[in-house]
Amino acid sequence: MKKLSPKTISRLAPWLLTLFVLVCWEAICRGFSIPTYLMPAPSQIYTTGIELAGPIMEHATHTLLTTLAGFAVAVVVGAVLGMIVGSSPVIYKAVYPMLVGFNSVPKVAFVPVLVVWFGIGTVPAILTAFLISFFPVVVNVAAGLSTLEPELEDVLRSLGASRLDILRKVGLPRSMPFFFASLKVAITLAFVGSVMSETVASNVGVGYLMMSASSSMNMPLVFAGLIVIGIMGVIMYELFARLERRLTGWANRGQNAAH
Amino acid sequence: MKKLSPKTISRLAPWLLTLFVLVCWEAICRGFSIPTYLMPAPSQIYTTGIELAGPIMEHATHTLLTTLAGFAVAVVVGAVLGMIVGSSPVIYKAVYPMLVGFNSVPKVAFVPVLVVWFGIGTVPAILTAFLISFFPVVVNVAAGLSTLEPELEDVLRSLGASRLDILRKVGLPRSMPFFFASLKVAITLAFVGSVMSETVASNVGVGYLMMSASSSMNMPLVFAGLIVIGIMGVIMYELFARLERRLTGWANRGQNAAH
Amino acid sequence: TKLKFTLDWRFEGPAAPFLLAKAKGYFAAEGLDVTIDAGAGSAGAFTRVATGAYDMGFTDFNALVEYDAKNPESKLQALYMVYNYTPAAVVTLKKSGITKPADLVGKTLAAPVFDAGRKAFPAFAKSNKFDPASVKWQTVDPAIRETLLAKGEVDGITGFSFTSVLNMEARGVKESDLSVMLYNDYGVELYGNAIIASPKFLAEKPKAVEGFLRAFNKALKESIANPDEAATYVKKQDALVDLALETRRLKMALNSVVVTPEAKANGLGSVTEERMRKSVAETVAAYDLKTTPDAKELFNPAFLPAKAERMVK
Amino acid sequence: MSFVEFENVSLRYSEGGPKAIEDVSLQIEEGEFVAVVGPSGCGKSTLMKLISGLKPPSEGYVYVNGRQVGGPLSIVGMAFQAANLLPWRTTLENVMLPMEIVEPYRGQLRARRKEFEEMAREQLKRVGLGGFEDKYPWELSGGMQQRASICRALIHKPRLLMLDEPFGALDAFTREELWCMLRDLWQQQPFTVILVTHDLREAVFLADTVYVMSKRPGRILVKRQIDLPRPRELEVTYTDAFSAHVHVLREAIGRVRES
Amino acid sequence: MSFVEFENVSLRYSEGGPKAIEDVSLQIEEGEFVAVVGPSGCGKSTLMKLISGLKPPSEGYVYVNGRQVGGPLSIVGMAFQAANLLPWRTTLENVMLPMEIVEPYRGQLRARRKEFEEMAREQLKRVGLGGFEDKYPWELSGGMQQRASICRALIHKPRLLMLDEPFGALDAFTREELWCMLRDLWQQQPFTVILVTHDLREAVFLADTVYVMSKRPGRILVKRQIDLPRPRELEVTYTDAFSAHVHVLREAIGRVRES
Ligand SMILES: Nc1ncnc2c1ncn2[C@@H]1O[C@H](COP(=O)(O)OP(=O)(O)OP(=O)(O)O)[C@@H](O)[C@H]1O
Ligand SMILES: Nc1ncnc2c1ncn2[C@@H]1O[C@H](COP(=O)(O)OP(=O)(O)OP(=O)(O)O)[C@@H](O)[C@H]1O
Ligand SMILES: [Mg+2]
Ligand SMILES: [Mg+2]
Repeated sequence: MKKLSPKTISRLAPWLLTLFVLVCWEAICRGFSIPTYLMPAPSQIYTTGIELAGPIMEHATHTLLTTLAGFAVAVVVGAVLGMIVGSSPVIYKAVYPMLVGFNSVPKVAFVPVLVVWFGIGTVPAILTAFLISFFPVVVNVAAGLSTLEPELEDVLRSLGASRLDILRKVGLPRSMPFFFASLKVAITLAFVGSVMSETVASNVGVGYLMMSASSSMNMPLVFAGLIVIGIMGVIMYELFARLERRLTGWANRGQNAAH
Repeated sequence: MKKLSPKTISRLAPWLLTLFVLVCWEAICRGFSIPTYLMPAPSQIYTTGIELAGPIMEHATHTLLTTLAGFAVAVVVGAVLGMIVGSSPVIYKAVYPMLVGFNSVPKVAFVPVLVVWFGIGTVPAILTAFLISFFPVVVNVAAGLSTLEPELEDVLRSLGASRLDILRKVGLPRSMPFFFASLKVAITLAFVGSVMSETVASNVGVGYLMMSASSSMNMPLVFAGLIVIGIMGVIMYELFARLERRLTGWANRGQNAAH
Repeated sequence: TKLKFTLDWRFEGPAAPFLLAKAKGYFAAEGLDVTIDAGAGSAGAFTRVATGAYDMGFTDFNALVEYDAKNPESKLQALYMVYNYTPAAVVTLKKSGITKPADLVGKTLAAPVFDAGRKAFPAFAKSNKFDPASVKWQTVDPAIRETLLAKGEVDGITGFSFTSVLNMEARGVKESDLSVMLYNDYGVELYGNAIIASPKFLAEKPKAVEGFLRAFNKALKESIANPDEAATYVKKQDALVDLALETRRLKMALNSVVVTPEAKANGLGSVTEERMRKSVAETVAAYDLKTTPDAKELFNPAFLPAKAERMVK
Repeated sequence: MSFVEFENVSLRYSEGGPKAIEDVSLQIEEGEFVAVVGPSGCGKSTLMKLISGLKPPSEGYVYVNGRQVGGPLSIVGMAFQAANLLPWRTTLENVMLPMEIVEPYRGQLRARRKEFEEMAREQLKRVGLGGFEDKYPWELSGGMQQRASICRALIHKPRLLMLDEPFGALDAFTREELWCMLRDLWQQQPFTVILVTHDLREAVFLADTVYVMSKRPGRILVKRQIDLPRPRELEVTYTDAFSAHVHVLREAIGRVRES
Repeated sequence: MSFVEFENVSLRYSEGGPKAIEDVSLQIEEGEFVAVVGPSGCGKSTLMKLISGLKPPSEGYVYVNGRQVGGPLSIVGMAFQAANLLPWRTTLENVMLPMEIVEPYRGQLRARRKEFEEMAREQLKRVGLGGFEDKYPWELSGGMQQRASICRALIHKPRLLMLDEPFGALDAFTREELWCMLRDLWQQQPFTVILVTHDLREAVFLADTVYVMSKRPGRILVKRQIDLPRPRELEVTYTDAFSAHVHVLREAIGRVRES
């Protein structure tokens, strides 16, 4: 048998782990004969998923677009707010408690209000995805900026750079590792938000699908929905991870070096 | 009129902002005469809150304890997982997609399963709080570790330090700003998780209170519940902020300097 | 005329008449361009109409009573009583020995706090002469109440009869092993779901409302005559539903709460003044409301199609 | 008024803390080449920060170019004691930084980027870094980083050039090469230079005026005019006049340290 | 076998990249004081990393203490070219770091902390940093940071001391004081020292053997024994024998640079 190179290992690792988890799950479901209505086995989910692939994909596409829209708004708003909060201690002090308070509140509570204003469907879902996912971005961007080494800032200050310049040339690049870390959290939350909103107020989307499946007792379909969301989440993550590798290679230099 | 010192301003700022938001909210509710069952005005919420202060506090205490328990588990598990993930590129590659996938899924979907396994009440709520809030900790701790400057690592490596030593003496202190940023997100999510679980299956807690209030169309009480959660979130945040200031003062040195 | 309509719940069997009316163009024939959206519970649907976000909706009549009692100046009215009986029921396992209401004393029931059956339970208890406080409640999400019953963790549940029975079957409990106590079979006079309209729409577009009800009535009668066909319109709307299951659900709903003796006598959609008063009084007592709304304010029969059109066998 | 003027300037880094420099008064004319020497920790870098406006004085006044210094000025080019290269930029990008900030280059950057980059490459080649333009700072040796940082201070032809121990990490030959480079630049088109150094030969070879600072808290003890004729060749360092200057300064510092 | 032995060692920082050092072979005996000089960027720091095990050689073998170097060794004390003090630790805590890592100190730390701290304070005082124990690194001047880093390299009495341009940021007098300190330490109880420097007087004054390295890729060109009698006083720097050594080395480097 050939020995695998470290590169191959790290390429295979996620697949192996996924396989392992699926096998465990299947084994548990069968071993303890867990009833389908509680937790279907992966094989059942797979069968259902294949059978209803068409409609699932349709709903999934809708959810994906909704999520991305909400996420995009969240990233922009979050980054801007994070910059404002992170670059001024007074604003930091003023805004943070309010933001934390707001984010401790389950966003589902606002969905009915949003529905009344915007009708059911896409807009509330986008807004929910946005509301739920912008906070991690704010927190991390602000943390990145406020832990900026003053030495690096001084390099720009000594050139007479404006605050905006400093932000653009040092603050933001320095905060990139923080920012990307927050994207990983934010995209998962955006999915949670849009799905949640769809379960409450929509005729389409994976959230609707799951609710409708669960009210007709089709648990494998519910879980198929969950898994489709999970897969979409992973794909989005993979995209960011690539972007991250390009943009923050400098910060991860220790990892790549052959030591 | 005396001029306010910057210190006083930054102490007053959060209160002023809160006041401002409340006033706007009240004004909007009255100005557009938004019906109570949609969005009650702060004054109404206040009246209801005072009236029912006793039971609200009882429920809130319960929720707080549940949340803290789940949050504590999340911080520990998240930090450990983050360390593992952050210090080994292979594990990083293997585990991340799975984690992201799992976290894109609304945790409400698992509450029924948890309820069936652990019975109704506190345990599922704690678990939900945990499940929903550990991910940001993992992501940020891992990001902190993987962006560690190799130069600092080398200082310890040159002394023949073990990987664990390096983690303890450089990795963790260096990741503190990341860690604290994630705590802010995690605590808010923990509240969301426990409240959500309480709305699904519990006879106590703010989640239950809100459900029962909304079923009897007592929207001011629902919002009182939301606000109590928000306040608890802020208090928790304030505690971490203090801890953070003590532990990561070095990273924020630029902010404190008198420039 | 554009008309936004909200259901109380998802696209399921009982929504068939609405979907049929739209698909077959009955609404269009009345000059209406109707959008039908799924709901996430009666309360939510109710708020949507109350706030004017939706023009008309299909919601629990008792919620209207409660709302009107708390907001006396509201002009919200029910126009067509689709469910002549409330679908609320207590469901227990036969093997637990609970077969009549009195057996419930000292037992634990599971239901969400907003469940119509739970809210109206005092009325049920009163009609059957036991103390409503003698049962213990376990608050749960709709999604798991049947699971808890099937696992024997609670003694009974309240819920809509057709939903709970089907849910129990999916959990491996046959209908024959269940005892289902439909409230109206045990002396409760409550009405079920009605079509309501927002005050603004009612005032501005009375013709549209009338047309809507006419089209709906036609569709409902067709559904009663041929539920199997009607259910296919649900499948058309949402490809993911299980047609057989929804057909059964529709049939159960029609048989148990739509085509009741009273409906057979007086026609679909209508109410009797006598029962209406009792029903409102029951609701007020059960929900512990401070004021009793005027029954005439709550239900407006003026827009109903002619009685002859509403008669069923 | 002179180009740079200090009036009884003192600085404390923290309120109530010890003075880093005390009661410093000095005048520097436009086009003058000034060197500052003194024992380690005496406040030389602090003096630089005051002139460049990175720190406001605790007492006294600092004037540059006829105006009181209220913040960083864009006529300054500064090479810090630590190279402080931005780790996410290549060497060339680091050197280009001032072009992106300082007018008139900034406004012309889009149109004339190629040309400016050529200037930067030229400058890098002159300090012996040809071929390293696309390396990241951590791929450079210590001395190379220092040289890159000198290029960054020079590239935008600042009217006031400040160099804080710029040649400390270089071998004697490279160092002398860079002396000559700096001398030639200055000779071609005089600008004001303030050079902090520990190498007295360097100070005497390059400067018109050498200031000797006392131990902490730093005061100006000696101001010595270097009257060697310009342009100076490296051979001048072997003359007696040169040695005499070095000797006097050495004596002065020796006295300072003993006091 | 010698204490440190290189066998035809080459190092490439990246696969397929240029060699940083090439075909270096050398032997260093236990207790020998070695100095390495060479032009900036020639690979001196790289050599240090190879000896301390921070980097594995691309070709050839490195032996220390009779064993092939497979990773960092705990008998080493290293002062890096950049001070690399940990910003979250005070100066004293930074100096104490090796005590927390290296046996036997580590095991005794709990019992004898007071005593060890006293040692660290003592050492700090000896380099002129008395009174700065509780300052954070960014509150120290460049030269002070460098001195603290020297203390950190010395504190655990390593068998192999590696100093990478340790005195570069110090004025002549402080520098000479530290030469004497180092000399005395070494004289009392000889240990092996490898010193990288650009100051040839420093090399000749302190070392037994001076290696001259070539331009990139670094090779060893000259190995010169310094046969000045021990113990050496500062006066020796004024002798002709001393000047002769310095002169020869200077010539050698001059040739290196031109080649
Ligand atoms: N950010 C700071 N906070 C507090 N104290 C500081 C700070 N920077 C410098 N100091 C103190 O001010 C004094 C002067 O420091 P400075 O960096 O100006 O010295 P220097 O003359 O440049 O020394 P060197 O030659 O070692 O670079 C020192 O005692 C130092 O401890
Ligand atoms: N981490 C790295 N990645 C890639 N190349 C590197 C790295 N570190 C150093 N180099 C390259 O290796 C060569 C030698 O560097 P090294 O730091 O050993 O020089 P040095 O002799 O210490 O120079 P100096 O006197 O300026 O400190 C340089 O050409 C440098 O560009
Ligand atoms: Mg300095
Ligand atoms: Mg070096």
